[in-house]
Amino acid sequence: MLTIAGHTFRSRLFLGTGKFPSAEILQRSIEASGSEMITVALRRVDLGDPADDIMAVLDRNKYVLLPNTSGARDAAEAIRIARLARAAGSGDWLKLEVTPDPRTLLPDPVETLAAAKELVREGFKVLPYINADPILALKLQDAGVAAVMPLGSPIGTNMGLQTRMQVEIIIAQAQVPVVVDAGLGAPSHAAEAMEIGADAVLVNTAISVAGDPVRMARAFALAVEAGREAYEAGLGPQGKEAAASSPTTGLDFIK
Amino acid sequence: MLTIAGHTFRSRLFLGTGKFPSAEILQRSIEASGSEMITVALRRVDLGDPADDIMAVLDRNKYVLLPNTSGARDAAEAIRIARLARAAGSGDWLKLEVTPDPRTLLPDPVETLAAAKELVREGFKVLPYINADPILALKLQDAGVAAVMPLGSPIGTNMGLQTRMQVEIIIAQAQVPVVVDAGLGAPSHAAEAMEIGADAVLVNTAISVAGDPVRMARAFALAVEAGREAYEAGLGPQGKEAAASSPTTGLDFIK
Amino acid sequence: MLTIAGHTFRSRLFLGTGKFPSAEILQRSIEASGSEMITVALRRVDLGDPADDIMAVLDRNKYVLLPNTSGARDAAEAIRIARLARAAGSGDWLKLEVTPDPRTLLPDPVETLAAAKELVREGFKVLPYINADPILALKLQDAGVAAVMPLGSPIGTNMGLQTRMQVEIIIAQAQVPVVVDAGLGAPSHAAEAMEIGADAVLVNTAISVAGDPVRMARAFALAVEAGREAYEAGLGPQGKEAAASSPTTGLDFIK
Amino acid sequence: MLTIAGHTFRSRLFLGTGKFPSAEILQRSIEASGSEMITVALRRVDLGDPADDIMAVLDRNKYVLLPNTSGARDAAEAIRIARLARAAGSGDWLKLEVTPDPRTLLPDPVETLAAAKELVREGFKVLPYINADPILALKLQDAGVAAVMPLGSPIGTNMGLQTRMQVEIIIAQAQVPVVVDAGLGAPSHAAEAMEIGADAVLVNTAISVAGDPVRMARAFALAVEAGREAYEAGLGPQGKEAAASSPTTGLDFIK
Amino acid sequence: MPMKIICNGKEKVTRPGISLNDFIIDLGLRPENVVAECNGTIVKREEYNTYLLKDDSMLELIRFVGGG
Amino acid sequence: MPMKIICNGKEKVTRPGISLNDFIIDLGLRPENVVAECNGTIVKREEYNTYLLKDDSMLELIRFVGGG
Amino acid sequence: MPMKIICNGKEKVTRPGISLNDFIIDLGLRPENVVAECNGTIVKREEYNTYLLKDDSMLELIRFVGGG
Amino acid sequence: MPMKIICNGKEKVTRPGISLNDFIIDLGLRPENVVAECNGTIVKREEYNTYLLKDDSMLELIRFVGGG
Repeated sequence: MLTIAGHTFRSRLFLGTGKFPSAEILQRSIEASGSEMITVALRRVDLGDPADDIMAVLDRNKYVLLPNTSGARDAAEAIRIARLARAAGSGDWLKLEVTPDPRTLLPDPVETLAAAKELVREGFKVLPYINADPILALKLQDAGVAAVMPLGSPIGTNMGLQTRMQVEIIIAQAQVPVVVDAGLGAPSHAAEAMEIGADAVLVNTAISVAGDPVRMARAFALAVEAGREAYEAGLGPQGKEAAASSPTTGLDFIK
Repeated sequence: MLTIAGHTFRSRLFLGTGKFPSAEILQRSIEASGSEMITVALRRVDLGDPADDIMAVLDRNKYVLLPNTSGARDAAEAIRIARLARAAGSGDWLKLEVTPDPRTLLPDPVETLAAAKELVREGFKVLPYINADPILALKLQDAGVAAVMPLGSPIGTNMGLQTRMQVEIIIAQAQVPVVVDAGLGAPSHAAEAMEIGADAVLVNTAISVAGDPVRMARAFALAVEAGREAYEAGLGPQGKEAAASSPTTGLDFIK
Repeated sequence: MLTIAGHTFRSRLFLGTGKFPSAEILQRSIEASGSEMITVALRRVDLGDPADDIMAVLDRNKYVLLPNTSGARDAAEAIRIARLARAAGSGDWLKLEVTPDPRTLLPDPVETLAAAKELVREGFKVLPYINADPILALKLQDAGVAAVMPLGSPIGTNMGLQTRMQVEIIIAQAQVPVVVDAGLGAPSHAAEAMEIGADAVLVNTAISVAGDPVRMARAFALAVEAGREAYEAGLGPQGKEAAASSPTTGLDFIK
Repeated sequence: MLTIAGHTFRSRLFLGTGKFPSAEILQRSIEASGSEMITVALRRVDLGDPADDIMAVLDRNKYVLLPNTSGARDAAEAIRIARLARAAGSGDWLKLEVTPDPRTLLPDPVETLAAAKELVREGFKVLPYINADPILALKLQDAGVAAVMPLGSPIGTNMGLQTRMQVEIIIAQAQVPVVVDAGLGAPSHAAEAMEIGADAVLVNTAISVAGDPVRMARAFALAVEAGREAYEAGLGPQGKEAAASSPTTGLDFIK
Repeated sequence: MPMKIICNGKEKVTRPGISLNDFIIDLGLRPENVVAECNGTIVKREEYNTYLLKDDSMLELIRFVGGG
Repeated sequence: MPMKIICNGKEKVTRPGISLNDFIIDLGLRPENVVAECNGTIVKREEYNTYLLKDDSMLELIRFVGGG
Repeated sequence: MPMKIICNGKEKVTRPGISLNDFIIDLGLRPENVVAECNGTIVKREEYNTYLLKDDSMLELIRFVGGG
Repeated sequence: MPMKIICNGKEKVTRPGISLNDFIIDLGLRPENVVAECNGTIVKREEYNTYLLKDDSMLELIRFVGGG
């Protein structure tokens, strides 16, 4: 089973909660996903619409809440959001996101590392969202993060594991869990990430914008389990030469 | 649910039975796969080893037996094997394989079409193994086959859905079920085939040569269900532009 | 140098002449491409616009004219067009195309083989356009075609060498030249086809619809030469492990 | 034409000089490549073999010498090597490489940025070798580097442009030239990088380990020109739908 | 006379000496689901009842929303 | 009196006993760039001058165009 | 005197007038899992008991094996 | 009596008061193709002639080699 910062998870699918059509569909999608790690964002209360409240749908006993620092453009902003999240009662878990460029929402390696060092010092369980950069992953590991979260492709693109080769290197070197985050747009993408040895995947857009988010959540749950099972069972070798699946002997009767 | 030639299948994973380490592992793999369509080959009895008997492990009430014509190099040989298979009591189902070249085990489009026409005439439910050739698929459909089985990549290579673009065209045009056969080497490959709308997949080598065939059979079962579920739920669109999964408003407090 | 049916070509880029913005741009594109094999189609004269005449721009002494049978939906139509082409004075060269489905313009393997046999009998130098089907390629070779022309992807899609794995098999087995036709949408696609050992490529859409067809023709000419040169020079091996390009010794001074 | 730090280059192919079979083959390969930017490394003189001397084969009037900091594991080591290189008379050009991990030879984003800032301050024309990290590329640009050099795949792997999607983002945002470095293993890879708008490519292993380095150098030169020409000419659009290259009218005579 | 608070960038008028807890409830929010930052300092939830707002206090009320 | 020819699906009126060659030229075409099929049979180019069209002849005039 | 059968390419000696069913059983096989082709003709399973092998019969015994 | 230099990690014996330039030439190297670091400080090439080596000097001689 997957263990991160001493906490054990039965499901290797982490779920983001953005962009769902309704709170009710979000709730049913979470259940269908079987996820035990749910990300949320922190935002100013909209005084014009105080009713809307995600905490109503999140059963804190069933899920670990993983607040993100989305919106932070540098280490200082990320640290401030992290402290507010903890004060809001989400515990010590934190998905560290530092994305200075709204066009790409890609992470800043330098600011992310700086923020990670401070937040680890303050006792957070830090899961940084990073580019698929093996050296940065090692530096964050040395800084004491709970896991690393390399991207498959840019957030919301559904382009899948474009960074496969680099992610394979990160996995081969990591002593902390590797969670592939961002861009996984189909169950096959999630299965692929798990087959190469990722410890978990985080999915949001592919599920929340699907025609039927609840069924898509279930589809990803199945695919993540399939990919992990295949990784543990051991995939057969690839080759360019065909190899018969039926016996090549005992055919004399048609010769 | 999947219906082929009037028969309904709960599972969309078809399983080949070649190259398993033992009859016991084969039997447990079949169960783990949940498959209801099991392929077998026809061979001369080895008088030196009469004991070995696959029919002992196949519960004919649980599975449809799909004998293949593996070994046939032309239509005449395929037809002869088909008739022997029916005489052997496997019923009318037939996986038509005509592979003149043992180096590639790739199918012969002309001989396959000729054999299909005759076997349909004789009342077989013909599932022809073909290259990913959309025009040939249409001709076989017109000839009355029960389904078409385009290859993902050459038999036993585990190279996956190399023919994706052509298979997508076959699926878009087909009035009969499309079963992707050969080369699917990982659950993610099977999920991908199902996500683009394949009706089923046939897997053998990837499971039988896996480190743990029983677990790999289960992994493929999960992946096939995941891919189908995603196809029915409706995958979100792919794009090159990043799109935030967290709200882009309500951030003024850090600005 | 490339030899097909006894004729030697300095350039391994064959050029299609469809969809160019003007006769003048076509003429300059042909020159920029350095191509010596130019395809044309056969159509009814438009009595309303008798002026338009491609033969005015084609110097028959510089190029081999390769009429295609585009529009043919079966062997009979292809054979009729072939005979008209020869009567029109294009010589014995023929690009055999049999595409029954206007939606995909994909070739019919059975009708193509039947037409090839007859046209070879009638003394044509037949270059059949086919799906990337290695067995069909062998059958056409046995039927006496001058070369085989497997597709990279459907006509006009610019999707490149989607069929790479199958084309590699065709090349490994072929005794006749292999010309990759259709779908090559960028010079890199053409270079890739040549690097894996294709004898030539045929390009039309990618050049005629380019922003600047003349420069694009030159770009493809350079890429085809690059790919062939690389094939003959011998590409280095691929690997997943990094290997330093600078010496790993002599560094003690910074240690 | 390409201009970097005020210097204009006719060739967009930069050449590394490591691992060539002999000084003579290196010299002929440089000529065949047409390259005007040649990388070298700095190493302790081997007192046991004082003869070996690369400067003998490099005509300083024809090429810009681009010393790299290969071997440096942090900013301090890179800066020391840079100063030695300048003292050695190579001028102000510098390929900044900081690779702490000999297993992957992948660059360190934090140390690379730190070294770049100092070396820019000291008047070097810095070309940093980086992971395909768009945010890091922007930070280096702000730091005043002359160009950015994102990797295609790890050094020496010949795996090509695995990072295509990220490199496209870097190119779309960069105000400085983008030179794709590392992993380009075939001319088609180099052409692809140029087609998406890279300003230049740096190649070493693919040429030096080729069967015939001199011809491979020429092949890359052709491919780089082809890719650039295509980029400037404007590639046609890709699509999944086939589009005829021959006229779809004037066929009534066979109908 | 009434007191002025800048809450989430908007001016709000309330009664003098109101506790943070009551102010949040007056806004129709559940205190346990809101985190408050007053004049740049985070206020611990257990202090909402005893923390009294002052005139011109700059108050930020933050909460969790769906995000990835 | 004039003669009627069906050329490329259209009815054309011309003078009786006209040669295929003259008919093609009258259409503003170059005979050497056109291939002719009359009543389903290909006419060799060297016979254009001697081949005389008859009333109600079904004539197809084909030529090369740009194609891939 | 004994009778000679060519079974699956090998010469087998057995008793004259033996039924196909008994012959298969003598080989240690289950008749219901074997399909027989005698002198190029398939023998229906329900006829195994009544079908008598003759001297020099060319017999092929086929069965299902694992295959993909 | 002779003088000891540590050059590129190896002990070298040479004559007292030798210039860096002569020392490099004695090693069979071309001074213009070598960069020298003596006791951690880079020596400018134009100073090779006037720069005199001392006993126990730590000398590093570096040069360009093929690299990517």
